[in-house]
Amino acid sequence: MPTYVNPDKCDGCKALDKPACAYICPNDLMVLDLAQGKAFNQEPDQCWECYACVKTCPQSAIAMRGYADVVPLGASLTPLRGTESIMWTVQFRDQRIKRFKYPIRSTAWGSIEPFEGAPEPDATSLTDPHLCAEAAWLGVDKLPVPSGRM
Amino acid sequence: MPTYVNPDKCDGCKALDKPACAYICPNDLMVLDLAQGKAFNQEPDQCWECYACVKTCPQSAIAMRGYADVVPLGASLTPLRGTESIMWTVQFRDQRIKRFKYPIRSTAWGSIEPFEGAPEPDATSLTDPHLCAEAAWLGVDKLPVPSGRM
Amino acid sequence: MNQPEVEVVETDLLILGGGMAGCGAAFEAGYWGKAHGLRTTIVEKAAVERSGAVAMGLSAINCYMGMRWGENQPEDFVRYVRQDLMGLCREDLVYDIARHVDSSVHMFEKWGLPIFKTEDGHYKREGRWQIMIHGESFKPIVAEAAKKAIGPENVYERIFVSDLLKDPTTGHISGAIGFSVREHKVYVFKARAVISSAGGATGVFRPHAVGEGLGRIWYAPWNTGSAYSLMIKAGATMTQMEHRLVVTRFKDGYGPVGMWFLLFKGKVRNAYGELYEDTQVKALDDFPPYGQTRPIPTPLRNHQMLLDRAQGKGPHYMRTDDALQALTQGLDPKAIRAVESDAWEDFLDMTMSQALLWASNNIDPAVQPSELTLTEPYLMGSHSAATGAWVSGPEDLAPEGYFWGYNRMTTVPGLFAAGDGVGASAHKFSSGSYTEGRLAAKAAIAFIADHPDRPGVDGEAVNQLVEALFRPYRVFEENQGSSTKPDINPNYFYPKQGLLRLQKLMDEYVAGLGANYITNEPTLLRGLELLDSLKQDMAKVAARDRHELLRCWELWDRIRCAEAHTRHMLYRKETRWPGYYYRGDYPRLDDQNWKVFVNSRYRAETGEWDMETQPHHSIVA
Amino acid sequence: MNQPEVEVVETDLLILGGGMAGCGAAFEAGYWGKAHGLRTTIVEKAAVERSGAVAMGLSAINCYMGMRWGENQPEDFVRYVRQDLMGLCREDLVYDIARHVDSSVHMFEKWGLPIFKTEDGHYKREGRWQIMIHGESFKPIVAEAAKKAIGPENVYERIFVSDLLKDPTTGHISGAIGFSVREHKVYVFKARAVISSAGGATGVFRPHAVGEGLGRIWYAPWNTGSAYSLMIKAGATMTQMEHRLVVTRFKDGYGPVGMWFLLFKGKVRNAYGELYEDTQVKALDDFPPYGQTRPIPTPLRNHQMLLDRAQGKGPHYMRTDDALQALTQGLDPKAIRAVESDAWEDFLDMTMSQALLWASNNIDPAVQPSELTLTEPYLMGSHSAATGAWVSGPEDLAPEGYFWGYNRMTTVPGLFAAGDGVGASAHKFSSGSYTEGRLAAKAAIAFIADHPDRPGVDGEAVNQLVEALFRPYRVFEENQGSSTKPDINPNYFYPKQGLLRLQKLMDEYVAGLGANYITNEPTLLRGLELLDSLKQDMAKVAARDRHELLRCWELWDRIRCAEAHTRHMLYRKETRWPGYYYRGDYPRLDDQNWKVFVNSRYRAETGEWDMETQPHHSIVA
Ligand SMILES: Cc1cc2c(cc1C)N(S(=O)(=O)O)[C@@H]1C(=O)NC(=O)N=C1N2C[C@H](O)[C@H](O)[C@H](O)COP(=O)(O)OP(=O)(O)OC[C@H]1O[C@@H](n2cnc3c(N)ncnc32)[C@H](O)[C@@H]1O
Ligand SMILES: Cc1cc2c(cc1C)N(S(=O)(=O)O)[C@@H]1C(=O)NC(=O)N=C1N2C[C@H](O)[C@H](O)[C@H](O)COP(=O)(O)OP(=O)(O)OC[C@H]1O[C@@H](n2cnc3c(N)ncnc32)[C@H](O)[C@@H]1O
Ligand SMILES: Nc1ncnc2c1ncn2[C@@H]1O[C@H](COP(=O)(O)O)[C@@H](O)[C@H]1O
Ligand SMILES: Nc1ncnc2c1ncn2[C@@H]1O[C@H](COP(=O)(O)O)[C@@H](O)[C@H]1O
Ligand SMILES: Nc1ncnc2c1ncn2[C@@H]1O[C@H](COP(=O)(O)O)[C@@H](O)[C@H]1O
Ligand code: SF4
Ligand code: SF4
Ligand code: SF4
Ligand code: SF4
Ligand code: NA
Repeated sequence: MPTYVNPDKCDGCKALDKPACAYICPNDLMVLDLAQGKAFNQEPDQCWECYACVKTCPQSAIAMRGYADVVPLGASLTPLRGTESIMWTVQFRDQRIKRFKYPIRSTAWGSIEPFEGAPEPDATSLTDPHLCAEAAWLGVDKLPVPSGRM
Repeated sequence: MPTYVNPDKCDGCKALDKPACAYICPNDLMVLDLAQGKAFNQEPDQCWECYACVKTCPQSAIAMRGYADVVPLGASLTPLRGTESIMWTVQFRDQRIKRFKYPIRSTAWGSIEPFEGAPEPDATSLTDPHLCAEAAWLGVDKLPVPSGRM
Repeated sequence: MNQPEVEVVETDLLILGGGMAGCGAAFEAGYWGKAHGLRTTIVEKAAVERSGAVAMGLSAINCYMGMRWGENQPEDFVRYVRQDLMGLCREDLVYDIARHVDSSVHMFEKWGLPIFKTEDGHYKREGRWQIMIHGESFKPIVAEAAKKAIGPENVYERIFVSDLLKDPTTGHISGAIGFSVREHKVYVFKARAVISSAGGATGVFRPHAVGEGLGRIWYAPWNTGSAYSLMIKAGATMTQMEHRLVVTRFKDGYGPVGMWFLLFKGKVRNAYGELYEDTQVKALDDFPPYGQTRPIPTPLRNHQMLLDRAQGKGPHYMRTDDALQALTQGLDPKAIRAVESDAWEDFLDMTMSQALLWASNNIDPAVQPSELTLTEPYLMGSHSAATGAWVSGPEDLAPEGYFWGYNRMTTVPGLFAAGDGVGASAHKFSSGSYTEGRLAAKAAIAFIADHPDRPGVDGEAVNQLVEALFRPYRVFEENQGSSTKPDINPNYFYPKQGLLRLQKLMDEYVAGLGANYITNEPTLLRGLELLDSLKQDMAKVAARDRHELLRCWELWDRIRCAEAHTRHMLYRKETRWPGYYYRGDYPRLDDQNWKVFVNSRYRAETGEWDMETQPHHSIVA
Repeated sequence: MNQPEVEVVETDLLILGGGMAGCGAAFEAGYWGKAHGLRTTIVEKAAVERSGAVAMGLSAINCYMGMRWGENQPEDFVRYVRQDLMGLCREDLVYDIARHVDSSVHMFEKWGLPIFKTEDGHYKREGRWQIMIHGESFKPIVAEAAKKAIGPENVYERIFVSDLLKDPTTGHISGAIGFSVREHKVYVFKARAVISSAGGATGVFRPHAVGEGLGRIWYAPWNTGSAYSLMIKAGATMTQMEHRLVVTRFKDGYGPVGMWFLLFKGKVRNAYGELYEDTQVKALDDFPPYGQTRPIPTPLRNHQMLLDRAQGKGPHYMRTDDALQALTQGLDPKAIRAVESDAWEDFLDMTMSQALLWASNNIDPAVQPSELTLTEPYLMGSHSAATGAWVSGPEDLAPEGYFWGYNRMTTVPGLFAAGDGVGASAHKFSSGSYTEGRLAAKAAIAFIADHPDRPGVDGEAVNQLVEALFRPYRVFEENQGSSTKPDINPNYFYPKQGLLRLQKLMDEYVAGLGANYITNEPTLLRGLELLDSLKQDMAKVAARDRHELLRCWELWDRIRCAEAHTRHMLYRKETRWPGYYYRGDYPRLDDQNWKVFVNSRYRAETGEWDMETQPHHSIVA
């Protein structure tokens, strides 16, 4: 179910260096057609419908069209992703509509401090089996070993 | 194993109305690229490798390349069709070569007189089971019917 | 889109498709028609010189009695065909082909087709019914005769026929409509009788190949089932549309096996050197009485191979090495070279890709065996398969109920069928198809003679058809702006995309090779649902150019054939042809209830299909 | 072609692939490395924010013990995994994941990943090992932590790593080379230790879809097996490369089944309403003792479905209708709506196409069941499958012979593996892969600390690699003049064409879905021959642009994986995992001789593969 780009909406990310869709696509599919100044999927048969580009496009210009070899025409599935939640609109071939909303993140974007509260590592612990701050994170007192060992 | 056209040989059939390859292809595949003045296969995945275009091209400009999804590269199979016989050159991937020559027609092209020697048909025989001049062509005296009938 | 030019052609007999049957029909109609001052017209989507299944050439004529040398009689042939079809064939039709076919072959030879001879001047036989030819130019020769017979001005090429026309009052056939594949133009052919000889259907099922290799199938990719689709839409009764063909072929190149089996006495061994005929001999007992007689019917041979494969014993190899070594044992180099030349000619005359595949894999058939496999299903009526129209038999042979006035006339007055178009009568091959064209043409001329009034053509119906024909251009024009890239568009799809959709659903739900040829009622019903949504979506098929417009209508042909095939399979509640397909829910053959023909009739007005059975009558003991 | 720019990057620890394992490694290396003043670098072919198998999101974390609530202990997990793998796994590695994985999951929650909770504040379980998440942003969250841990300036994106570099004297790993997918540029990374976390391999086998649908597979199409290919070329010993994954999935959309089975207690019924667990219960007896314990191992569940299908009882349906009706029985509309929302979220979080497919077919899962099928095979080490590198276990757990100095180090000094890259240790999933990245990183930092001298990089070897990297451009440039149309050329082929060639041969000869997952020795040997000719022809692979150049090298990855897979299958003379693949010639499991690991080592100098077995040791009763 490959992506396609609505020419009326895509503004080529205003000719910035990295169009958002091209930046994000894990499979190197979205590219800017320099002549048109608009993006397109350069290899639709490798699209995984991961929706990464759809979710990220600032113009909501990208949509998904079911794979022609297997998907009947006429339905659509459209995400609207905010900072805390995502809303999906499912439109069936017979025009029924369903909407769903799900949380996506419970903290602010950019707020992670990976080693906050972790003790300073010392050289001797490099060879023991404990990972970073595991005493705090694991939730049990002792790193288990199989019964019969240690 | 679709056809491809050698740009050094194809002369676009000298811009005549009907390029020989486009005229003959049973699947409407060979077309002239008007800009280049040369032919190409417009839908290789529907080529049956019937060799009709290859045999007919006055410039021997068309060859066959094995289907990429199944045929290792490097071999070739080349016909040279005359009025009475055809010669095939088989070149293996490992460069071995075999040649074969076969008759194709025992009479002159254009020489067929379909009804030569056939009697004038009369209206009454339109409803009997005999076909055109069958008395002469069938090789047996009587048109058979199953034993037990007539 | 501009309005297309419309050319009206008035003729008497219209032949749809100038393949083997069409050329036979032209020849015969030329003969009988001239005497009655009748015009015969061929309309062909390609160039008759190289159109149809024989475009590549053939290395054998697989239907020849040799009555003049007392080799075979038509009765023998009926018994053979009946056995190969597991009991069910229209024996009147088969007999009729057999008693006439030799005359066609003798003419071919006179016209210039080189036929192998034995020392005593007989045709060299490959098998009991098969003779060997140098058949590279088989089609051009036959085409030359056909064109001369009706006059080259009556041959209309590069026109795709899309629909038949009927007299709105009488229901008699009155012509056909099609569009040019070269110009922006529609042709309306007005005729007094029509022969549907537009060939069988390939491409209905997913083939083995992927990507670029899709065109490399056994039967011609340009045979899109027009012969059937045209007749179905016109309301003709069809028979045995469930009786597909699946054949053993050299893997990937799809080279035929007949010569290797019959002439070269090749053996097929599995990966462990065993003969599957031996390892799976027991399986024949499940299909009495057909498993017990010889030759083993084609579907049962397939069945044995499939069982062997399921037991992990594949792949299977045609032991070309053993066969050629046995044949050349003790021969001098020149004689060895002659055998080698024959071996290669079998493919160089008709399936050249197999030869290229050998070369590409460094395979010398005298040294290395070649892998075999089973094909995807085809719908055809001229090989070991019998889909097609339910037609009248010849008056002097047809049992009660099989005759309604004109040989090879369908249930629609004035509409005749031949070759792959005629059902329940298999093993015609090139020569039999040609002969059947002749039989149909003679009868059609008789029909015309009996019906002096020209049937009417409904102008409004024609206008609607013209409108529909070019709709795919409009779909493209009106919607191309919805996407920055033409090939992914929410409002249309290309015919290639639709074709893959069709092939995939047929493969998975209607017992294609990917389903190991297995299906059952729930699966077939799901197949019909998916076909239905595809048919709805066909309102959105788009064409960018005339070539693609052709593909749109070819796809429609295939969809119609697919639906007929599926409905017939659903109706026949038994497994009559294991190895062609299995009804998982009815795994056995059931002569008690199902030794009957399954017939269907499509009602264009409602989109419904009437299904019924017709009794099987024997004329040969 | 211009000479590419070459940029040299000096780092200490190099992480190849910023997926789940790579992000875990970055986090852990950031922690231990900073203390030692060491630089850690990720090189990633895409954008870490949305790269790898979790790019779409996930709706569950499938590996979580819940030790803090006493839900499971690592020992239980080892028993479960061992059973699911039909007896064979590296129990030290599995145990190690299990005892650490909870800490990773707890961090995810703290960072912002929303996890479903029960009323008493525990994570809501889908199944014994699985917890439910709102995982749309799982990867961006994990990526944020990884980038912060090592510093964003150490994240190199859009660079495809093609080869590892080794110190020519010591054989220690010394870095990696790759090319930019955005500029005409090569990167040479010099490093003191490297972690191969570049993911499993999809696209090695022909998938169900055709044409445009090729990308719709279950596991990520951009996982091309680099993790394996890089290690194979570097001479690392690989294990269980025969142990593919084939899983039940919702047909065509490839939606996972876990939630439906485990949480919603969905039942799979065949076309006749029967449970295949019941109809095929006898089949479990053929694989003792693994068929007797519960849960039924994944391959045996597949096996039962395949048998049912072969008996004509397909298709199989997940009875979402029954499941949802049972779950919502007697609930108020709001509660019903919540169940519906969960049902859809399972796919909207991770396999959106399944939801689009429902919509396109007008399927409401509460009303209609959905068809299931089995996937094409994947090579991966984190689901119910265990291909990957043979690595050292942790010192405190590894039995004799399973430890050589550093946890998760391969047999090449300085080269570590994680996630899909590590073999014989399955069911890690997202959380376990992340955790394994952490384990590998800590050990790699220890390795670096123990080996203060920078390993050398062979300049000549680098030059040759640079030369090779861009060869596909030259092939295109030098040969494009041989044809009037670029896509059919006798002197080159495109990577897409080569990919289809690979997928077809693997499907047919190496037990793909088209072969019903059956193979045998002669078939595998033919597969190797065909792989060999493909490898030769890869000298003729052509690229028109950088995107296509990427595809050329991804294809090489897949070819290497295909070869390893085939050689391993050939070596293991039993059928241990029916339903994953069948050796037709050894149809039974053979614990007597084959309850051992099959290991391989590729010798780049000669192109030969050394095969051997390693004993299986248990650490858990
Ligand atoms: C493809 C093929 C076929 C054969 C074989 C090998 C191979 C590789 N083998 S072996 O395997 O057994 O070896 C044979 C063999 O050796 N010996 C033999 O006698 N017959 C063999 N066949 C079978 C015969 O060829 C076959 O039985 C006859 O050709 C059938 O004759 P007919 O029914 O007329 O079909 P056709 O394909 O020839 O002609 C159809 C024509 O219709 C045209 N057409 C189609 N749709 C049309 C439309 N909509 N509008 C206008 N025109 C429209 C076509 O262009 C064509 O001209
Ligand atoms: C695709 C998918 C995956 C899962 C699921 C459903 C679906 C639809 N399911 S359920 O079905 O069970 O439902 C899971 C689930 O619900 N819960 C769960 O915990 N895990 C599931 N997985 C499995 C996990 O995702 C999986 O176990 C881990 O992601 C494995 O981690 P890792 O081994 O790190 O692989 P990766 O794909 O995340 O990362 C690989 C990275 O390498 C990059 N890369 C690859 N080659 C490279 C090269 N040559 N050069 C540079 N970079 C180069 C990739 O871009 C990527 O970033
Ligand atoms: N194994 C076989 N036994 C008997 N007849 C065969 C066999 N294989 C092919 N034929 C016949 O040989 C002819 C050509 O077959 P094929 O090459 O399969 O199209 C047809 O008449 C087939 O029915
Ligand atoms: N792709 C197309 N879309 C719409 N109309 C077409 C297309 N191709 C051909 N036509 C119609 O055919 C007419 C003649 O085409 P041509 O013969 O190619 O000049 C055009 O003027 C159009 O009306
Ligand atoms: N039928 C089943 N029985 C037990 N566990 C299952 C079943 N189906 C899936 N699982 C497990 O559920 C999780 C998700 O599986 P899947 O959705 O198939 O990827 C994995 O841990 C699987 O092993
Ligand atoms: S992200 Fe959206 S607006 Fe930007 S280039 Fe892509 S499609 Fe156009
Ligand atoms: S949906 Fe995913 S794979 Fe497809 S183009 Fe967008 S980002 Fe790429
Ligand atoms: S027939 Fe030959 S010369 Fe003529 S256009 Fe075709 S390829 Fe060119
Ligand atoms: S080989 Fe035959 S099908 Fe292919 S392009 Fe030439 S004429 Fe057409
Ligand atoms: Na199959």
